[in-house]
Amino acid sequence: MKAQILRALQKRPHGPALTASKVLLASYILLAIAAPVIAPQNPYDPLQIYGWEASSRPGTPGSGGYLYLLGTDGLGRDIVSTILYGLRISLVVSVTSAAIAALIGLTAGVSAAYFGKWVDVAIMRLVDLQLSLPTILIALIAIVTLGPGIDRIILALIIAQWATYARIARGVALSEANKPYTDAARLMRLPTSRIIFRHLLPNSIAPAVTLIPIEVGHAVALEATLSFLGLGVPIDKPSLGSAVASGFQYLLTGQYWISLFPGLALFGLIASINLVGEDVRRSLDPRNHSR
Amino acid sequence: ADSAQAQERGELRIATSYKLMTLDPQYANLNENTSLLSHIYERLVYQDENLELKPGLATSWRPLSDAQWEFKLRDNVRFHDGSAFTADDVVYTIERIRDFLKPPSGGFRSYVSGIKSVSASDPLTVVIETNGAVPNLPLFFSSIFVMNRPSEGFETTEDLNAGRSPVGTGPYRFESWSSGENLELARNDAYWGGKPAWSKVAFRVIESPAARVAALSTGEVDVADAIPARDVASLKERGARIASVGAARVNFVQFDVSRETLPGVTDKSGQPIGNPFKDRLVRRALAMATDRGILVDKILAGYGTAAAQVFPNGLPGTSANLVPGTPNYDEAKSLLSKAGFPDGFNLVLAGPAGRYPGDAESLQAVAQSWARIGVNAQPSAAPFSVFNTKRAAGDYAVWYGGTSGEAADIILHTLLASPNPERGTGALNFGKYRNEGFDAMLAKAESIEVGPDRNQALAQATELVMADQPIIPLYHFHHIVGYGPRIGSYVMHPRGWTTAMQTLAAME
Amino acid sequence: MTVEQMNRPLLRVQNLGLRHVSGDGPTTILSDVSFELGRGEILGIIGESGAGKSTVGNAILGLLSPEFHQTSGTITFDGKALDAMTVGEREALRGRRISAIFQDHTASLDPLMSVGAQVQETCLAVDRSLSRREARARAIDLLARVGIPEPERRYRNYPHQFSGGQRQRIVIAIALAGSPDIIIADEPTSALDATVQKQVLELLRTLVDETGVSVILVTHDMGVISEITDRVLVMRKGLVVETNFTAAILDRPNHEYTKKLLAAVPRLRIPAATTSAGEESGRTVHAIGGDPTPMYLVADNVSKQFGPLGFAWGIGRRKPKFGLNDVGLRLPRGTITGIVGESGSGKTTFGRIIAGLDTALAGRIRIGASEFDASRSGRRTGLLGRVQMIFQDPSVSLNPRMTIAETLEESIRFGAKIGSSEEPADAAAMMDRLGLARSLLERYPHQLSGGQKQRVCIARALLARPEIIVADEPTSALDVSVQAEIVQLLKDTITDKGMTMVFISHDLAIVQEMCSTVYIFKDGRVEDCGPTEFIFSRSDNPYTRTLINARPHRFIC
Amino acid sequence: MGLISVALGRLSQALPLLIAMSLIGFIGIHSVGNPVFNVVNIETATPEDIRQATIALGLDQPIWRQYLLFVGNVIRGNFGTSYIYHLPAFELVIARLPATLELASVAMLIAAPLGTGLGLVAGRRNGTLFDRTVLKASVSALSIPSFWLAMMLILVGAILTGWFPSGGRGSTASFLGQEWSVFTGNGLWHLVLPALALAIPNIALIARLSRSGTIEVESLDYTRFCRAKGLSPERILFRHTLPNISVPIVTIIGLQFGGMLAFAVVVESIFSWPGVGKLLIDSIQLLDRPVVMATLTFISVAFVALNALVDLLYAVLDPRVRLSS
Ligand SMILES: Nc1ncnc2c1ncn2[C@@H]1O[C@H](COP(=O)(O)OP(=O)(O)OP(=O)(O)O)[C@@H](O)[C@H]1O
Ligand SMILES: Nc1ncnc2c1ncn2[C@@H]1O[C@H](COP(=O)(O)OP(=O)(O)OP(=O)(O)O)[C@@H](O)[C@H]1O
Ligand SMILES: [Mg+2]
Ligand SMILES: [Mg+2]
Repeated sequence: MKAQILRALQKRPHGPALTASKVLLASYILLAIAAPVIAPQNPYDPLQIYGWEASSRPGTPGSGGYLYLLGTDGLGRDIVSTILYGLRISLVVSVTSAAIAALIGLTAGVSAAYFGKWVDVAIMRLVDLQLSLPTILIALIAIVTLGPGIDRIILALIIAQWATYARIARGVALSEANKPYTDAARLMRLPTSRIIFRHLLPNSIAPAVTLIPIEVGHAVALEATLSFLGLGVPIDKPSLGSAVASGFQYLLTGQYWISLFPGLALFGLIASINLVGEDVRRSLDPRNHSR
Repeated sequence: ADSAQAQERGELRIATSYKLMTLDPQYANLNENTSLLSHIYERLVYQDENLELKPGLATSWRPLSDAQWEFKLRDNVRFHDGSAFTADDVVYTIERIRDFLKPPSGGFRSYVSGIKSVSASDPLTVVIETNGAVPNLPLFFSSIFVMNRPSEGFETTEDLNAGRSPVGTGPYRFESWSSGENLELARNDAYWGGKPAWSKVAFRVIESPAARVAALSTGEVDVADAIPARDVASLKERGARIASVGAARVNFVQFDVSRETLPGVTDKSGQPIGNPFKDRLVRRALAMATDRGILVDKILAGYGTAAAQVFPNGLPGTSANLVPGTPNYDEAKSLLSKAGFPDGFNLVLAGPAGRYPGDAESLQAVAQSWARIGVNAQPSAAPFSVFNTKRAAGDYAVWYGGTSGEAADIILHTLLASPNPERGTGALNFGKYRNEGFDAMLAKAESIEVGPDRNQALAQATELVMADQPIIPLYHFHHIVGYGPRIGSYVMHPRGWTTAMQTLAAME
Repeated sequence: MTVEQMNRPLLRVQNLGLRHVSGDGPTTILSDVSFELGRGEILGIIGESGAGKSTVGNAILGLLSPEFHQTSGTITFDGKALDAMTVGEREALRGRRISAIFQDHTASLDPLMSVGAQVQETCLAVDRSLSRREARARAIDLLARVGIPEPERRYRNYPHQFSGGQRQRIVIAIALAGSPDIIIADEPTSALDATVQKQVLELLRTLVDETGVSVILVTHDMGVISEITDRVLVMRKGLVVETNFTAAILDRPNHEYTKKLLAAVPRLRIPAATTSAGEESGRTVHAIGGDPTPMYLVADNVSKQFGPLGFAWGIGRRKPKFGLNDVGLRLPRGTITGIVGESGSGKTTFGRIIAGLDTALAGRIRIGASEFDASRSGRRTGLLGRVQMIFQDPSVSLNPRMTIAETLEESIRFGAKIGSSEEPADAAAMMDRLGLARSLLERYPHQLSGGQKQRVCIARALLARPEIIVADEPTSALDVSVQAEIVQLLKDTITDKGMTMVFISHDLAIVQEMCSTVYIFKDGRVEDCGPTEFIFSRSDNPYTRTLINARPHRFIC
Repeated sequence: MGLISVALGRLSQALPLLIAMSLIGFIGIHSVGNPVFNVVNIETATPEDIRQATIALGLDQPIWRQYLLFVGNVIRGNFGTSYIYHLPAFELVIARLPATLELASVAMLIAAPLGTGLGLVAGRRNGTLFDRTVLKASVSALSIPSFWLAMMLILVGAILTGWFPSGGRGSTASFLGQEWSVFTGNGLWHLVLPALALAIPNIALIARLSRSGTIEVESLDYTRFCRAKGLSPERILFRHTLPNISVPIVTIIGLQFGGMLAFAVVVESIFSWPGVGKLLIDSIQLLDRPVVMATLTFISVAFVALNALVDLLYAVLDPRVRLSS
């Protein structure tokens, strides 16, 4: 697995679209890291925000001595800065939660398929349970009992998302567990963990790899929904997702920029994660290696 | 084809944010219910757009003595089922609320709890005896829908919800409803007040503001209420018209002034400090540093009025002397220094999310303002129910809230009077603010009969209490209603009702 | 048909050169391959494993994966260059005019479609005039002709429910569904025992005689070559080293490699006169090994039933069928015991039960001092892991997402390890010993030829250094010269390391060479067993004799 | 294993699941807040009103007793009365079912075939213009936040063109005692936009999955053998590739369908579609415990049934799975 991922990353990109997406994703990450340095305003510092300049059009000069390049939101935050800072939270929350959820879910799903019997029953009923519990309820419980915080949101998102991976992986692994190469692995008396992680998982992972970038997008949206209800990140420190979600109310108003620009940034982020994910999926397929 | 048909039949289609949750007019005292049910049911007294009391099903009323009121009823009024409206129905209504309905049904109980007995001295006269003076009784009756006495016993909420029997005297009769989805009404041709304008009225419950705006934009509905202020401009561009009025309510910041220490209140280095809000100077400083202009102009896009008291200026019981000032950060800072907080302090400013127009945004705007005098406020929004639970549990030090009432004194009574379960005062006074001078003035004002004197006394009491700043009134948001070409004009009501009676059909 | 057309070879391959291009640069797979195939001719292709035999077949079919690049040459079919054809025209050729039997029979079958349906759809595809029912009847007929027992009943079974040899025959049946001009048969009989092989070859011969179909027969089995082919092409390292009429090649090989190849052909030794030893006829069991050697692996009364086939909707359970019936086996330490028998007789099933992969209906297995209940899961009883298997289908028993190196390393790290004090096994050295280039270590299974995969499977099993190995047709895809080396290697390993081996094979010559004892399976039972010499020379069991006599005669001395 | 025994087994497994779910829901709501603040009008209610209401709702009892009471009532088929709507909670859920079912079904009936078809063809023609278009379109569709998509549909489909209504269910027809939109033209018209809003991301998702599966399967030996057999590309695609990639697709369809039944909040609220998802979220926010419990029960049962169905499909699809299960 590790070797494959490494190899996947070393592989030169294929088409121009994928190159572009990798560049895009990389620059997103760089921008997120560099946000405090490059953002004209710190949108999390109330002293730097001028409420009277709320909803300024793109290009309006601001009191802070800089141009509101993409305008300001309904509270006077510079949209450019909000996007840059929001990116940090969104990236961390969504990528971490999707990655951990995928890890847990895939392991659970493949284990269920491999062990069968009561392990399968137990894991799968847990999945059923999880699937029928709305994220909002989980987030509410997590945040009310544990207090607010980004780690709680990540926790809630992990709880909300692992089950999907588990079901997908189990479905595929059920077929894989019956293939002769698994017999060979079992004969080798490999440690169970190795059979699961080294044999079944890589062979059941393809659909999940398609799913992960998509779920990253979901995580952003979920986090935004939670924030919108006051259950996510603090309202004065909007993530990219919550900037889009609260800006959404301005969609039909004339103040398009409040929603549009963060939305475009988010769109680009998720799209680039998806395209890079597609690239990773291709390189995980051994039959694509030589191409 | 859809709209042409509607025109022909004279159907009025309203998109409302109020979900009608029950057909029992006496179950819960929420605008959600009363706004829509006022088509079917009527009250003895009608509160007009200036919150003045006008004859409704009662043509006149007067106190016979300190503890006795007489209401004269309108003649020739018939219920939708054809039976005549008599004093007995009023007696039934009061008995039903007082004696029959059990909790959790409530909210109307407090209006009749002061009534000792009620009798029909003749078919069109009701005499009510109260425990002690209740000068507000006619006002209370402006909230109570009159029901028709059935042949025997009391009607249960379940019966009413089953949708077979809602029978009132109102201008429209009940046709059908689906809980939280829609309500259909038809003209009551036998209405005592003349022929209602529309042959049919269809309410569609659309909770999402964007969806209401969309439905109005496409002409699927003629009226949409609770339009977000930010959408007004583009709605106007698309040809819709807008009506608005300052709401008879206030949104405010409230302090916990009773406890010695408060959760989340620390000095700048994070060490807990004693309750700073016990000090009037701190409260004043924070009030002085609050920029209501941003709230009103930016967050509410102009559809709000900066507040300095509990009702918009000009309504009965308000004081003309209380006007919201512009922020004065320097003076606020010096007040803080004087109070012993030259560097300011940290606090968590709590509030509900998505409950009132501009609630979560206000938290942030207020925090921005306060930051200018060194008070570091961390805005923290929670779903309304979580907010309420936590507030009741004392988890908050300072919070954003909102309240409304039929009259200014009712708000003063619940929000600012000292908590006193026996008298029923201070139900919303979660900050445990106590001001005996104010309590006395309020009690005195409340004992005066409705009229200029009473209003004057209330205004004075308000001035006294606001000088102490137990709350920072922020704004009275405006109710905004958008309407389409089929509507000639729409009369706004400060209580925020949305009814067919407020519309005037456009002239063809 | 004009005379010119008659004389023109049906297929002509000229100077075909192919390269494989990958991230690590190009490798030449074929260079300058030329040959012709006339009508009604059977052309054998023999050669080293990995020489490019299968690749030639794929090139003719136009089914090379895109990373193969043709560097030179043309392929002409019936006077028309394949390059010049449109995609549609080439599609129209496949199945109808050129059909194929892939080397990798198991991987060739869609695992999710019943075999009957797979044959039937081919019938429908090649002959559009057929109705569904006619196609079904044809499919059943085809299955019967390739020797699938009870074709009506097994029509609805899925590929995994068949034995290796049966799957191979299903693939043959599919290839015969149309009435093609050319059949490209890539190792079509590698998994078949002598009797069935004979039946299949006869079927092919009849077909050639009756319909004039031409056949390209890739095989390493010299017996088959001598039996059926008209001409032979010898390949090595992507080159054609020699081509000539069969008899000429076999009798007067020119090229060194061909000579070496022929010299390496294992020969079955059958004494001229058979002396009758036992009076009993029919099912015979002979004493095995004198008592002095204690038995190391003992299996007793192993039975296996295959449950109701197909999907049960909870109603009308179908009757299960015996796969193994009361089978026993005993073998002393450090020996090789052969299992031979009809395709579908339960050899693989038995091997899997011994290895603890499948649970039996009943049976006991003893290894050394430990006893196992074969009717319980091998994982539970601890049987699993005591025995290594070399699987009959190498391609599907390799993890497609692990490189060869990873597979072998895993085996070294986790294998059962008999002598842990020994120097660590070395994957690269093992590759050398098996005649595999070390460069293959970095490849994935799908990038290897059939024989290469098979050797990787052998390497995997040996590197695990188990006490017991069940080798299920471990040399079926190997050319004879490599085969000879591997056989030697296996023998050496067994004696050096004191391993014990169950050797399942249909190649009697190899069995004779390797095994001290032989069991003959038929219909899920042990039909005959005894010391090798005895079985081959003196057993009077009729089935044993048929089996031995079914061998192509040329290579029997 | 026979179908009936599988079903019975599932049923017996569903029970502990329901118990766990009810405990989580119950304790969860309890820990979040006190529903009574939503029952009374908090702006006017006196502490006495609140106390009375608390007692009336039984909220003064210890939580375990409330739970036992609840369980007892549920066994008698009574989920309690909604705190907010004052109607039997179960009835409320049932009343929302037709709207939810028809929306989710129509959306899935659009998404599943379209997504699979697009994905199959794109995977088959891997690398062509068509493939790249499908890939990019699906990536885009998946990257648009759902409320944006919904608003865009309203903006384009309703406000700018006026072709479709912006929300609501339109006229309904009665069937099986419930009101359905699918049986009237006007109702169907109202269904178009919300169904699209739900379907588009799912088309994209399914297309992505089936595309990547197709690419993988198309390079396997049996597909090559199918080509050697002379099967037409279409037949290979639909009869061989499709079954072989269908396990993850069927899984996702099951999951997404369940998700649409239960959690299509955004679409339901933007299109004011009276579905179960909105009811659930509202009830959670209002802490309307009876409705939350009734809805959760329905959703659990739906998911258990759907997942059982999907598991059954695995067995139908893959004979190897059949044997082991
Ligand atoms: N996809 C691939 N990528 C790289 N090399 C390949 C690939 N497929 C085959 N080869 C190599 O091409 C050579 C020829 O393979 P081919 O399958 O034609 O051999 P073969 O003659 O059929 O051998 P065998 O008798 O073992 O089946 C082998 O060395 C093999 O390793
Ligand atoms: N999973 C299964 N379900 C039903 N029948 C099976 C299954 N596996 C094997 N069989 C049948 O059991 C019999 C024995 O199969 P087995 O694979 O052991 O044969 P074999 O002796 O190894 O044959 P070959 O030489 O062809 O590999 C065959 O008739 C086969 O069709
Ligand atoms: Mg080959
Ligand atoms: Mg076999």
